[in-house]
Amino acid sequence: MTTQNVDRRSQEGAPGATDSGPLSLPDPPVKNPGADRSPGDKALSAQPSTWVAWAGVAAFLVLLMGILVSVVTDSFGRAWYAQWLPTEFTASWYAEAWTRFELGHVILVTLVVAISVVALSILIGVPASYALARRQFPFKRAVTALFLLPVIIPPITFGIPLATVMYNFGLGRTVLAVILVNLVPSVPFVIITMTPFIEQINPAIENAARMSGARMRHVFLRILGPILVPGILAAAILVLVRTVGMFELTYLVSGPGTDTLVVSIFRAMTSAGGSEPRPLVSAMAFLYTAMMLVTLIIALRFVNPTQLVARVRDGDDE
Amino acid sequence: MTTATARTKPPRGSASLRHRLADRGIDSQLLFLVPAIVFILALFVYPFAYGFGLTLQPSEETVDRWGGGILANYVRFFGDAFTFESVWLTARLAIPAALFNVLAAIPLAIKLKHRFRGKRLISTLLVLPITLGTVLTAQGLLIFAGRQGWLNQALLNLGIIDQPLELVHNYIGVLLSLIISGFPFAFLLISSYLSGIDPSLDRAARSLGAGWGQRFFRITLPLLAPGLATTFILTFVLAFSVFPSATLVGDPSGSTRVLAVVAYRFFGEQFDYPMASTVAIMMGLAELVVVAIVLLGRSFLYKGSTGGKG
Amino acid sequence: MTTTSAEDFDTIRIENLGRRFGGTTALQGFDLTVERGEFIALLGPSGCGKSTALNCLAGLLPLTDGQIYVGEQRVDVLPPEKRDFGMVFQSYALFPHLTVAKNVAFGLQMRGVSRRETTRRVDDALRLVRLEDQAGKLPGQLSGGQQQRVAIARAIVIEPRVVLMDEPLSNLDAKLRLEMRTEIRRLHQTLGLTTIYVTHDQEEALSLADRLVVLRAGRVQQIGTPQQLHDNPANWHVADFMGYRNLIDATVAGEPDGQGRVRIEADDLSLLGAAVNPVMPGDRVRIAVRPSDLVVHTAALAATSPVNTLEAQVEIVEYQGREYSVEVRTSAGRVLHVRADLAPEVGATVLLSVDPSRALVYQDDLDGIPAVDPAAVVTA
Amino acid sequence: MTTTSAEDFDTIRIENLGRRFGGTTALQGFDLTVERGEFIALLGPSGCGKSTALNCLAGLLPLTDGQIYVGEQRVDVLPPEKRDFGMVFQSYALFPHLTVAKNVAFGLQMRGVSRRETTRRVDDALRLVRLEDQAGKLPGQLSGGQQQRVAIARAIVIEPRVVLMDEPLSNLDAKLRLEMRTEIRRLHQTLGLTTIYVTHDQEEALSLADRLVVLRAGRVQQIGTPQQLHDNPANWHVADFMGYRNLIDATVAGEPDGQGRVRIEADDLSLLGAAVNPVMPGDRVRIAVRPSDLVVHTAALAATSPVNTLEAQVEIVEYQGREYSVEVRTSAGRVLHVRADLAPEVGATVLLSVDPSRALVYQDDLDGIPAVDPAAVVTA
Amino acid sequence: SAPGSGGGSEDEAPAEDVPEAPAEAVALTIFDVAGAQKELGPMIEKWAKDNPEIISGVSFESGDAPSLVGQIKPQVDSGRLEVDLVLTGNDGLSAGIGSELWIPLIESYGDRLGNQENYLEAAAAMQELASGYGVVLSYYPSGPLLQYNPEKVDEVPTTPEELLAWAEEHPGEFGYARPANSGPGRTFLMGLPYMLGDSDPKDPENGWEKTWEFLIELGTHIDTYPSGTGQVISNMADGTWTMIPTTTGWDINPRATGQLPAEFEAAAFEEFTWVTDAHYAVVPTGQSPDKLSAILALLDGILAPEYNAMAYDEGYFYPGPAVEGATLDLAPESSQEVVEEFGRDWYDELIESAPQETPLDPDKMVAAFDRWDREVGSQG
Ligand SMILES: Nc1ncnc2c1ncn2[C@@H]1O[C@H](COP(=O)(O)OP(=O)(O)OP(=O)(O)O)[C@@H](O)[C@H]1O
Ligand SMILES: Nc1ncnc2c1ncn2[C@@H]1O[C@H](COP(=O)(O)OP(=O)(O)OP(=O)(O)O)[C@@H](O)[C@H]1O
Ligand SMILES: [Mg+2]
Ligand SMILES: [Mg+2]
Repeated sequence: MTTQNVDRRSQEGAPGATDSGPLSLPDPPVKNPGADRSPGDKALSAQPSTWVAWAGVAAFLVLLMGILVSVVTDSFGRAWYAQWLPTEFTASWYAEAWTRFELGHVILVTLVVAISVVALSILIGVPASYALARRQFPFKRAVTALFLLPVIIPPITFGIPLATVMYNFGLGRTVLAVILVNLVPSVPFVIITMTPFIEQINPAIENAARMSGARMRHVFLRILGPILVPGILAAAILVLVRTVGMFELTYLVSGPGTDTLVVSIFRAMTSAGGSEPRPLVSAMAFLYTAMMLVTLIIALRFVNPTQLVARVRDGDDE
Repeated sequence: MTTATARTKPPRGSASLRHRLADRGIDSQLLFLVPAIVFILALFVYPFAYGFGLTLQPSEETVDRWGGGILANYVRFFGDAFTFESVWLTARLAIPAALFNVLAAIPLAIKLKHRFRGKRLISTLLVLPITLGTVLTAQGLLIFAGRQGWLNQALLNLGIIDQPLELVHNYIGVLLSLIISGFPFAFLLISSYLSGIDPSLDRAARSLGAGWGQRFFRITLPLLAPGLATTFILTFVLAFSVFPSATLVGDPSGSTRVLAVVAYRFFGEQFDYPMASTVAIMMGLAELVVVAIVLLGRSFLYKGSTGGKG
Repeated sequence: MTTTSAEDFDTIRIENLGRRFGGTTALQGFDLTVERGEFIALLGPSGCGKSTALNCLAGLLPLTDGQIYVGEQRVDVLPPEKRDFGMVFQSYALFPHLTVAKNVAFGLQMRGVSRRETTRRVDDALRLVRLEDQAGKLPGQLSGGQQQRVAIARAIVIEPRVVLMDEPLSNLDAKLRLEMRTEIRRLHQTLGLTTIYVTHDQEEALSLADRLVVLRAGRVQQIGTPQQLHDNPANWHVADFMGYRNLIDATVAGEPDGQGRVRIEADDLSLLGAAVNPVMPGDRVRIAVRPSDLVVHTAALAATSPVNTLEAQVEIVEYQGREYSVEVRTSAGRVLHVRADLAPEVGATVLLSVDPSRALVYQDDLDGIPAVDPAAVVTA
Repeated sequence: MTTTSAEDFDTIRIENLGRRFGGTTALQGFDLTVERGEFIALLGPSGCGKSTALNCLAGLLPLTDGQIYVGEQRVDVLPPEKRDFGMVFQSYALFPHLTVAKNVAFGLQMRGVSRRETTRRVDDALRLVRLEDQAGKLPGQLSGGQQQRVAIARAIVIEPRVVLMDEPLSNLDAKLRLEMRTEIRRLHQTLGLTTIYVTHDQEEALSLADRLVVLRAGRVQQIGTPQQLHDNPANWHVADFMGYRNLIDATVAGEPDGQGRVRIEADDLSLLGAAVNPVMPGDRVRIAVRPSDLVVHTAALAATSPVNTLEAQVEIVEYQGREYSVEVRTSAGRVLHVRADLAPEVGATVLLSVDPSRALVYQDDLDGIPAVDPAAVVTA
Repeated sequence: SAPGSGGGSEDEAPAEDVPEAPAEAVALTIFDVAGAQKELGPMIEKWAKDNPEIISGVSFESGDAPSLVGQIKPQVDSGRLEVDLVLTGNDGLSAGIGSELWIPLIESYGDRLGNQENYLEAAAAMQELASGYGVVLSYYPSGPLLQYNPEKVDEVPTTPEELLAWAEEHPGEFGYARPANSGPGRTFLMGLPYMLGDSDPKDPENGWEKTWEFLIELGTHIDTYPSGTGQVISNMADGTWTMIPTTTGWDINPRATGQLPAEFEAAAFEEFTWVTDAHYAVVPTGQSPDKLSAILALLDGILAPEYNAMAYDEGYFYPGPAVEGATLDLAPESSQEVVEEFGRDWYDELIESAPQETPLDPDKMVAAFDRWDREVGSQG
């Protein structure tokens, strides 16, 4: 390369044209970040719009970290008044939370509920999204709208009568009830996210399987299932996160022994006559976040969350 | 082959009944829908109808005070300024929050479409808040952004401000909480809509002489718009039913007395279930109005294929 | 590889097959009898109903009309997986999560073939399509031509009664297309398959098929051997599609002679042609002539005084390897396509002659099928 | 339509253009000078770097090496939107939310052309591509060929200095492809455009271009007129790509004679060929022969005792309209492709002869570029 | 825990059907919606331990008063009780009465609760409010008192007017929680009419002119009204606020647990009336006779001084016990230490000297809250 070239590249270059063109190869790692810039464009880091965007990101992250760190600090602190840090550090809040609220059991319940909800909503939702994605049938629009409503209607609107119905059937305060109410928004959620995902899969693949002699069951288990795995995982994670975090509905039907973690925390925060000490709540809140984080980190190893809407090969990701 | 009389307009074909049913979309694959439909009817439609029935059984006190017979709850909802004001209070929170989340996510999603070092880290950090949960967010905001929190202390010590910023227990607190919980969601959705747009369109526009602004406003934005509308609706729905954070970091007596809080008070403090149901249903309705307006607007947009690689 | 299951029938009878989508008729009155071992090509422009016909045969689309028999068995009442047909899709439709070998093995597994037998037959099939080395790869790691061959192996390994192929080569590049064409022909012959093949490329159809079925707007226009179609298209639509690029509107100027020759005239020409349909003087007709049947006589050669000629000016000359493709314009502004062995000069006036038997004269619109609006038939 | 902006340069000079993606070199040492008004085709197999070259020219990909000059102006430092090049994309890349007219108008609006002028030029351009009637439709409502023409109109309406086209016809069906080819040629000539055209279809390249550039694995193999490339490929790769389907490995058996003729031998044959590269007796060489240069002599005709012959058995006969494509196998199992005017019988033994000047003899691997792994270049 | 016999409020077990003691020891699920577990839990557990033949075990669950009806009503309606005993304040008590959820314990089984004879005067007054449904288990005079940071407050207000003046001087440094969600908040609310000399301190709608005026005025110096006492404590702890209204228990307990600095001081208004508070036990209708008998035994048992003295706890409900003779020296060691260290020596004297009043009727309370929400809270 001539010196001229070096000069030129130090002056310009920009994003754009990062795409692999018609080739769907995964892009190799970029050694030189400027190498994918079109001539005449500024480096990504030199664009004013970049600075604005990054400043926003920085503010967001500062807020985020501040929130996280302050809760963690609080949860390990004792007698934190108007100083920068608590006067005393202790892990006793965790111990107290653990025994007082039987968190071991609560977490177990939370996991059981979350996993059951995920599994059931996938089992019920995916076949339905298949039918919606592939078939034209009478009243399809009505059915689609019906599936959309529970996601759009605020949980509190249908949660109260739903809880009453649960109690009427003698299901109050059972794990089953907690699972069922959480399915109400989860099944439609799976349907809504999986339908476009299935639509993007070439129907010829199913046809090919049928032409090879596969019955519908085999088409589903051996062909569609595996192909849908990324989409199902993405949907599953979001359902998992929503279920673990779902307070409004769970609270209405759960009771001691069937509370999920978030409800336990809420009870601790709002129990009448005041509330539990703040660090205790902080400790529980942090346990909750830690649990979610671990789940999410494990999950992100397997799925790309941007596959939520479109099944896109994120070629730009390394 | 049957020769039953044809009632439909196009002449009935001569193929076997199975084919003719299949042609109308009726075949065994429809069974896939059955579990989901049964489920929705039992656990959503039935309770919902029950709740709606409740709204038509107003408490005596409500009928006495507001009149209107079986519609007394509705009369009260619209007649009681204190209650009705909540519609506005809720909208005032939810619409800006959803708008902000969508608008802020656009440039970031675009920036993060490019490749650069640390991209994965940043996207992960942006998505992180979905793990926080309302409680931790609220707790953290109170501690971190409170009058005496680290944020204010730092800013005071740095001399950037001379009065602590009022960031919690008010409108701003709830807005912040809604942004923290809603933004990652919007960011994820918009990112994936964006990657659905054929990158060669941008290149085509470049080759035709369009600068970045022109490309953004004339190509990317119009193609992204339907996705933005959907994202807006979804984050708006999340924000509209805000409840825990409105109580915890807001000013639930005043500026953040959102509909969910009002419904909950009728339910849990005044034990007026019919009225609680009414507020809840009106809340759903108000939300649907906004959703409908957005969807109507969306129907004017181009929403065909964006030529993505999907 | 044996072809046991292919033994159990003599013909496939397709009777009055029809398919409507809502208001539009995609296929109508399709009748065809296919002999075992035959190679049939369905040919026609985009949107003419080729894929519809194939999908109806496969059972992937419900029928509106008609029946299908394989031997004496009626198969249109069976679901696709029970018909025992193999199919190769335009987009290959390989299972992206399975290796090449597993893709090919899938159909055998569905049939409960034993493990050892499966391995053996998969190996055989992969050897046939020359992909032994790629058995362990995923489809995404293969080139287009290799994917295509996997798709073919997958379809034939189950030794189906019929192999259906929907434009299997249209996604390949020119050189590969040529190679794969030979491959398909070879497999068809080696395995004694019965093949129904959809294409819009007349050259492909001509070179592969024993018989061609030309479709237009959902109706069969002509069925015949490659020669028949190439030399004697049944109407001008078929002619157009079979490479008769020059379609000239004219009027019949005289009675046909004994050999069916008839003089036709237009503003700028007067030619003898072979009447395909019965014509009367004064009828509006359309003459179809292949570019290669229009012989170019440059000024120098005009001395040999060819007969049945017309005059035109050279407009565009394209090099085509051994010969030139020339576009000429007659005095009345009519554009004609011509082949020439030597490049005429652009702007030069040339004399074109045509053998009367190669200028086919058709009634203007015999079949009455309204022309298809091309914008309405763009398929996804 | 005037072509004012095209007036301001005489040549486009591409100097030592190179582009690497991470470790792989997609393009290297690409030198080319294009005259104004010339039609250049970049030709090569999939993955050879054609699109890379075009995108580098357009500015859509940054260069790793080299410079580009239009006249005396250096343009490689300009962003794409400032280069004033028009581009037609393989996937058309029409703006799906804009009508045909607005798609075409886009470039003019970007240039701040007045409203009236824009309308006028858009109308002109649409008339040129014969889409006046479709102006108000959205691209999704058009057929493939129509979309292609919109893409062309959009690229030329801005009267660019150069029009770049990336496999514009590869998504079209056979008949349409032929028509659009003529259209592109016509527009190029009518508007006096300078065109750089990417294709992997040699026939297309031959018929359209003034000069061809053949690429392989990122390097230029040969630049020349269609005739030069057709008749004298520089190496066997180019020959292979230009339709020399028969590539025979052999050994040089004697010294070249005065006309460059040399005898080469393999197990089953002994032929005279024309040495393209200097060869020595004993060298391993590769002979390239076009199917149409192998003349078939059936048993009956063998009496005419042709020279420079080899014997083979007919395996497959494909009808191709006027002629037959025949696959034969020599005694050593070598498969050769042959053209014949009359169909030989399958199984018959035939004598093939070739004019020594049409049997090109190449050094086995002169260029040393490793062959590209086909699996790595699968296109989306 | 098993459901009761049948269920519904009509078929209540007549007193004579309820045995003296359960046939075998029962396990009780106790639902605490008042935070009463802190001071009542240990004594219930101790009593159960001491009487294993009656109660085999107790488990607690907690919730908040507002959700009480929502949780219990479905259980009562469906006749499946998941909760055997509810610990509540006035609010939950009356909400349940309104929804007909409770067994009228005193009316039906008063004779089994002999220890009610020993109620302190104020506790007996509170028992009156229970309309025969609930049993007072613990009582405290509550407040309103003031708590402040002695480092920042030099002159402690002694009247509401002085408080107003102080708040005006220190805007944003005084505050209290929304009364509906906070014990100290509602005590402050209910205590004001006595101090301000309103016409009818028991009629918030018509008799509280001065109180409402005062609160609105005070509100102009208050930034926010948190929705729980917890946040009020945090605000004091981190220095956001420097003065709050409080109660005896809320003064002692947070300092004892380290939520507030031990140095914080409390003060009483010069002339004020205690607004007492109590925790009640209620039993949902539909309870089985067996369990009911155990519950009655339990309730009577923990009203004995040696058990009831455990209500001193960590000062949370100071003093706590509802019966005469339950003195501090009967309380556990740890309780005595806490009260010793964090209690105020002037409390006992003040409890003796200042008048005591019962809180508002629950429906009046709801009305007061509603008015506060509308007129005071919404201005925040
Ligand atoms: N699912 C469908 N719904 C409505 N119309 C359809 C459908 N599928 C096909 N058609 C219509 O039926 C006609 C025939 O379509 P078909 O796909 O069989 O054409 P084709 O000959 O295979 O064309 P191509 O060469 O483009 O694949 C077309 O006019 C098309 O518009
Ligand atoms: N973004 C990219 N990242 C990495 N390698 C790339 C990228 N784009 C192209 N390549 C590589 O560069 C080489 C040339 O690619 P190019 O797209 O120019 O081929 P092409 O000749 O246009 O092929 P086709 O006919 O398939 O379009 C290929 O080997 C390809 O793998
Ligand atoms: Mg088709
Ligand atoms: Mg390319």
